[in-house]
Amino acid sequence: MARKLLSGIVALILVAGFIMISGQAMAAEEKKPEQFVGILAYRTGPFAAGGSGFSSGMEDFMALINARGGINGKIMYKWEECETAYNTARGVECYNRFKDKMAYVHPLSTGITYALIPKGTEDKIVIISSGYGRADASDGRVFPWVFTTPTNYWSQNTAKIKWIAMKEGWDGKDMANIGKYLKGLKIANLHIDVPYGQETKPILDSMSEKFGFKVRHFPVPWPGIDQKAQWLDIARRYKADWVINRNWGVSCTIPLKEAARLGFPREKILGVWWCGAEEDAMPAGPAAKGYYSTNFHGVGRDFPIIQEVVDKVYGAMKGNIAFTRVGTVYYNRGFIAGILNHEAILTAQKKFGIKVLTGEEFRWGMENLNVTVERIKEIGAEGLMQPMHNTWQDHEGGGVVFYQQWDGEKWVSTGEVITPMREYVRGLIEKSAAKYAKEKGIKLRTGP
Amino acid sequence: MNEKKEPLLRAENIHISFGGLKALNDVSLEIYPGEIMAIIGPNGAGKTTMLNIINGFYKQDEGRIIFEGKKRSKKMKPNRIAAQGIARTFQNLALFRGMSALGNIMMGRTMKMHANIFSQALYWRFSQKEEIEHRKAVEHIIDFLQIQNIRRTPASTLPYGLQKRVELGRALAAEPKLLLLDEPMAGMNLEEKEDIARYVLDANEELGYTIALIEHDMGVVMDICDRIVVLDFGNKIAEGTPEEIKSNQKVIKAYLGEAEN
Amino acid sequence: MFYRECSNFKDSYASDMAIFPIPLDRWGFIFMLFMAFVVVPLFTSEYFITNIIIPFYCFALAAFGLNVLAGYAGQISIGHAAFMAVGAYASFNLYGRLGLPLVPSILGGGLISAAVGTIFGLPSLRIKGFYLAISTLASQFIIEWVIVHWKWVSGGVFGTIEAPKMFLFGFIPLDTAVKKYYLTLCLMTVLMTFGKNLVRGQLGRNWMAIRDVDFAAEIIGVNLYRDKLIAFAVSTFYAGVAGALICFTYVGAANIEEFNVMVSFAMMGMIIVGGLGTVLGSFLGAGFFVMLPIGINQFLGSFMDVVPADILANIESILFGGLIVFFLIVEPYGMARLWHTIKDKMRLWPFPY
Amino acid sequence: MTFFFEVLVTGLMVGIMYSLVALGFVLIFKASEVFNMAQGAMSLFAGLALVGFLDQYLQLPLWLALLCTVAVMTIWAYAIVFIVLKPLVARPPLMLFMATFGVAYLMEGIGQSIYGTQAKGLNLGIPDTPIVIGGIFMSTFDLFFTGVAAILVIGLVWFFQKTRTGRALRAVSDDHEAALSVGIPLLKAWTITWIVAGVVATVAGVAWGTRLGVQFSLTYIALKSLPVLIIGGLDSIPGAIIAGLIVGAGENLGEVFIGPYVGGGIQTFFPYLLALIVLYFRPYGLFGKEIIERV
Repeated sequence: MARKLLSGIVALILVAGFIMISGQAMAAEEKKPEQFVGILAYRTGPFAAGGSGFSSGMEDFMALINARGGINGKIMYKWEECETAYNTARGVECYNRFKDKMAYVHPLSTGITYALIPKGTEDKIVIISSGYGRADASDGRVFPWVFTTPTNYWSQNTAKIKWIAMKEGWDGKDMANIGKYLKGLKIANLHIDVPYGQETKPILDSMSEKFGFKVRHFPVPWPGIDQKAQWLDIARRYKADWVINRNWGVSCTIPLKEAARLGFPREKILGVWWCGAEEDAMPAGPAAKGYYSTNFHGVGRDFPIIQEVVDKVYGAMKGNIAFTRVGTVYYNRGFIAGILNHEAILTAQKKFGIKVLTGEEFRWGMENLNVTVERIKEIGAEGLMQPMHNTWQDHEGGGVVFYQQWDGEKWVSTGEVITPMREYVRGLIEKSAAKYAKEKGIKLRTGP
Repeated sequence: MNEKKEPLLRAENIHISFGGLKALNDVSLEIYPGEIMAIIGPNGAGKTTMLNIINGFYKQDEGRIIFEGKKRSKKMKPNRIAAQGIARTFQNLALFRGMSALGNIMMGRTMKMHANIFSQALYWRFSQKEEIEHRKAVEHIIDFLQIQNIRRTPASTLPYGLQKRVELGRALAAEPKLLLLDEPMAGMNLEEKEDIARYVLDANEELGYTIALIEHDMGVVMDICDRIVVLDFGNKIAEGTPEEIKSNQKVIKAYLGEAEN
Repeated sequence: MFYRECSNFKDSYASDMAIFPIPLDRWGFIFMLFMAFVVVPLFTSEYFITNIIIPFYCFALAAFGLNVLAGYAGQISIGHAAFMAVGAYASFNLYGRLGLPLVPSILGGGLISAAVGTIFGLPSLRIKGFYLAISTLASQFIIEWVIVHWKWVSGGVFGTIEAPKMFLFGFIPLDTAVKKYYLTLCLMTVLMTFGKNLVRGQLGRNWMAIRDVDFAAEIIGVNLYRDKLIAFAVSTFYAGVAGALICFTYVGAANIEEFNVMVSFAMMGMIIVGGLGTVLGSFLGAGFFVMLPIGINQFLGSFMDVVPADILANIESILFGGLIVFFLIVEPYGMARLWHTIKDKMRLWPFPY
Repeated sequence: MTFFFEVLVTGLMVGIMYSLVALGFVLIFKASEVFNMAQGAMSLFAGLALVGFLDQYLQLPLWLALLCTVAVMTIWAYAIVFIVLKPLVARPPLMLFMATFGVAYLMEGIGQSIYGTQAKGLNLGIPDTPIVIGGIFMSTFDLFFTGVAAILVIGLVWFFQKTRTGRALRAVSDDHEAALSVGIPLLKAWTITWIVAGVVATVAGVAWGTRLGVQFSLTYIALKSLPVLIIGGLDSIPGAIIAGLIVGAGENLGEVFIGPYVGGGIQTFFPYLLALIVLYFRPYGLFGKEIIERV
C-alpha cells in the first residue's frame, strides 16, 4: 500500500511539474526579433484532418519566410501551437495563453470564433476567420477586429447558386435572367445540425424567394455518421436536382456513399469548402468520383511558392507535416492564410517601419491589404490564391469562389472562378451586422 | 394470551404466489400490542414472505392487512407503511454500507425529520436543532446497544455480529409501533445470541416495543416469546404459547418429518 | 504528530457535527479560503486566474452536482453537460433579454436547469443502473436539439450566444479577470457550503441510503420517488449554475458544442477519479480534468521542435488516458480516498502503528 | 407505400450495423459486467490496423491483413485484462467503466500516433451500387454486411452454446464465484471474452470503416449503439440484434415521416425516446436479465 501511495504522490508531483515547467520552456537563443504567432490547432479528434492540415500549411509558410531570412530580412516568425481539440473552452484557454504575445489569430472553429470576437475586440487582437465564423463580421464598421478575408459563407452560397444556374445553362453574365434558369429547381441543403451548419439557411431561403428555386433543409444530427434517412428523402421523395453538402468532418464523406447507394449522381452534389478536401472524398472511394466542391484557393503543388517550400523547408527536413500532405486542400488553405498574414505584415511595415507589429498595427495592415494579380504572380501563387482588397469597412476583401471536382484520386480545379453577388450579400451583411450592433450597443465606426 | 385485546396488526387470509409456487396459502395471524411473537417454520415455509407482506415490500394476491384497526390499501408504498410505524431488520443484512454506523442508525429517524431542503442547505436554526435533537435520541440507542466505540466506523467494515446490532439499532431508532426482526440471531455464537436476546427482551420490556420475529433457534424462541405461529409450506399449521407449540404433533411432524411417525 | 483527534474533546453534539471536527482540518480549510480569496487574485497572473482557476471552480461545482446524483444518490447520469447548457442559455436569457440582475440570473439559470433536470429524472423512478445511465443520454441529445432548433432559446444566432457585459447590482462592471474571479469564487463557496450541508444532513443520508440499498431505504421510510427527484433537481441546479458561470465568467460565449456528450463523459470521469460521494473528490477530479490537459499540452509544447506536432497531440490523449487508468488502479475509490489514506498515516506519525 | 418500405428496409439494414457494435458491448458486459466505453475505440484501432496492414508498404492480402488485425486486437485484449482489469477485479462496476474510458483515450492516442489522424479510405471491393428488389432500392454493400452480421451472430451463438470454452464463459457470466469454484480461471475467461469482443470490434470497424472511412469518427458508432443496448438488454445477444433492427427502423422512419414536422434532425434522440418507452414497460430491456432483489 505504501508503495502504491508513494507512486501516487510521485504522479501528483509530476502533474504539478508539468504545469510549472510550461510557459518558460522556450529558450531565448535567436538574435533577430520575432513576430510571435499563436496557432490554435486541433490535431486530434474527429476534425483532425482539417486542423492539422491548416496549421501545418501556415507553419510551413512561416518556415519558408524564416528560411529566406525573415520578414523583410529583419524579423523572424516565431510560432507556438496550442491544441484546442476543436473544443471552445480549450480554444479560449489557448487564446489567453498567447494573447499577450500575438497580434492576430486564426480561431479555426466557428465556436471559438464566436467566443473570441468580444475578447479580440477588447484585447486589440485581430481575429481572422477565413471562410468560417460569422459572415456578417465582414462589416468592419461593427466588427473592427474581425476579418473574414478572403471570403465568407454567404458569398460562397450566392456563388454556389450562380454556379448551379450556369450548370443549368445560364451564361454567367446577365443577373437579370438568372431566375429563368433557377426557377423550379429543387435544391436540398444537407447540413450538419450545429450552428455552423445552420448558418446558411437564411441566405438560401432569401435567395430562393428572390430567384424562384425551391430549397429544403435536411439537418443531419451531429456527428452525422448516419444519413440514410436524409438521403432516402432527398433522392426518393423530394427528388432534388442539386444537393449542397454543408457538413464537416466525417459527415462530408457519408453523403457521397449514400448518393452512390441510391444512384444519385455525384455530379449534382456541391460541397462547402470544408467538405472539399482529400480527407473528405478519399474515404468514399469510387463513390466520390465526380463530386464537386467549392474552395477559395487552388489545390495541388504546382505553384512556384509551394515548390520552394518543398525545396527549402522539406529539403532541410523542417517540414511540419507528412510530406504527402503538402499541396492538399487544408494544407494550401493554411498556406494561403500564412501568405495573407504575411502580406498584411508587409503592408503594415511599410507604414510603421520594419519591426514586430502590435495588433493595432497589424489591423492597419489588414485593412489596407491590397493583393493584386501582379503581386500574386510575384509571390509565386498564381492560381493558388485570389486577389484581395480590404478597406476599413469591407473586411472580406475578395469573395471569389473556386470550383473543383474529384476525379477519383485527387481534386481537379474546374477553372471556374465565380464572384458572388456582392451587393446582395453586402446588403444582408450590413443588415445582420446592424442588428448585432444594436443588440450589443456597439457604436458604428465612422472612419479608419 | 389476552385474546380480548384488539390486535395491533391482523393479517387475514393472505395468499401470495410467485410464478406457480404458492408461497403463502390462506394464512391469518394477529400481533397484539406489547407482545413478542415468533414466526417459525422450516426453510421455505414462507416466514420472510409474511414479513415482507406485513411491511408492504410484497403485495398479497388475496387477503387483507389491518393495522391499528384500519384496513391497509394495497397500493400503499412501503415508506408510507414505515411512517405508520412498522420497522424491520433483514435476514441477509441490508445495511447502508457506504455510511457509518451512526449514519445508519440516524437513517432510522428519517421519517421523523421534517426540515425542508432549504433549511438543510443553510443548516441553521430549525435544521440544526432538529439534527441535534435526533442525534441525542440516536445516542440513547447507541448506548442501549453498547456500540459507542464503532459510531464512526463505516458499516461495511464492521464484523457480522455488530452489523446485525447496528441494523437492530436502525430499526429501533424509528421508534416503531411494530418491530419485525428477520432472524436477528442467524449465524451468531451463543454469547452473541444471548446479547441480542437480551436487547430484544429489553426493547420489549423497557422500551415497550411490540415485536414479531423469525428465528430458527428454538431455545431462544421458547425462552423469550409470548406466542408462536408456525408455518409450513405456506400454510399456518399451529399457533399458541411456547408450551402449546412444544407439544403440537403437527409441528413436530413438520420439523422432524413423516418418518418419525 | 499534530494531526490528532485525541485531546480534542467535543462537549456538544453541535461541535461533533461540524464540517471539520478536527482543528487542523479547520485551519487547513481557512488557509485554503485565504489562498483563494487573497493569494490567488493578488499574486497570480491573469492567465492563471481565467484559464485555470475559474474553469476549475466552475467544473468543481458541476462535478459536485453530478456527485450528488451519482456519488450520493447512486443515479448515474452521463448526459449532465446538457444541463450546464440549459443553465448557460437560461441565465443568458434572464440577464441579457429579461434584464434580471446578474446573480439572480445565474441562480435562475440553475433553477430552470433544475426544473428540466427533474423532468429528465422521472425515468429514474423505474430504471436502474447502467440502463438509467444510458437513458440519461436522452437528455443530452434532446436538449442539444432543442437549443439548436428553437430559435427563441438562443436568440436566433444559430444556438450561439455571447455573454453580455456584466454589471453587479446594475452598476458595478465586472470587466476584469479578478472581478469575474471573485464572482465565481463567492458563488462557488456559498453553493458548495450549502451542498456540503445537504449531503451531511438527513437528505444526504437518505440519498446514500438509496444508493446503498434502495429497498431498505424505502422500508425505513425514505420516499424514493421524492428523494431521487430532489437529487436530480439539486444536481442539475449545480450543473446549471456551473454552465452559466462558464458562459459568463470563463468562455464569454456559449454554443452547444461546448456542452457536448464528451463533456458529460469528462464530468463522469471527474467524480470517479476524484472520488464518488465526497465533496473533496469533486474538487480533485475537476482539478485533474481541467488542469491536466492544459498542463500536458504546455509541457509537451516545449518538445515542439523535436517531436512532430501530430504525434504530440496524440501523446496528450495517451498520457491522459494512462493517468486515468493509473489513478484508478492505485486508488479505485478516487483521489479523495488517497487523501484520507495520507491523513490516516499522518494521524499515526511518527509511529507506524 | 413503396417509399415507406424502402425506408423500413434501409432502416433495418442500418440496424444490423448498430447491432454489430452493440454485440461487442454485450459480450463484455455478459462476461465481466464491465460496461466497455472503449468499444468504439477498439473498432477504430482495428480499422486503423487493418488499413495499416493493407497500405502500400506492407500490401498484405486481405485475409492475412484481417488475421494480423485480429492478432493485434488479441494483444490488446491481453493488455487490457492483465494491466487494467486484473488490479480492479471485484471493484464496483463504475470504476471499471471509468477505467475503460481511460483505455479508450489510450487506444485513440496510440492508434492515431502510429497511423496518423487523417481519414483513410478502406475499400474491400464490394460494389456500393443500388439494386432493385421488388421496387425497393437496396445496396449490395448493405446486403453483404447484413450477411456478415448474420454469420457472426450464428458463429457467436455456436461458440457460446456448443464449444467447451463458450460454455465456460457462460458459466462465468452467470456467477463469478461459482465459476471460480469449479475451476474456471476468471482472468482467462475475461481474456477470451475480450478477444472475441476484439473480433467483433474488427468486424464492426471494417463494416463502418468502409462506410465512413477509417478515422476518429469511428468511435462515435459506439454512441449510436447505446440505445440499442438498453432496448435489447445489456446482456442479451439476441436482444442486441432485435433492438438494432428496432432502432434502425425506428430512427429512419421517425426522421423521414416525423422529422419534417418538427424541424428534422431528430434521429439522434429518437432511439432514446424509443428506449425510454421500452424501459418503462421492461426496465431491463426486452431480453435483459432481470435483477431480482432478495430480502
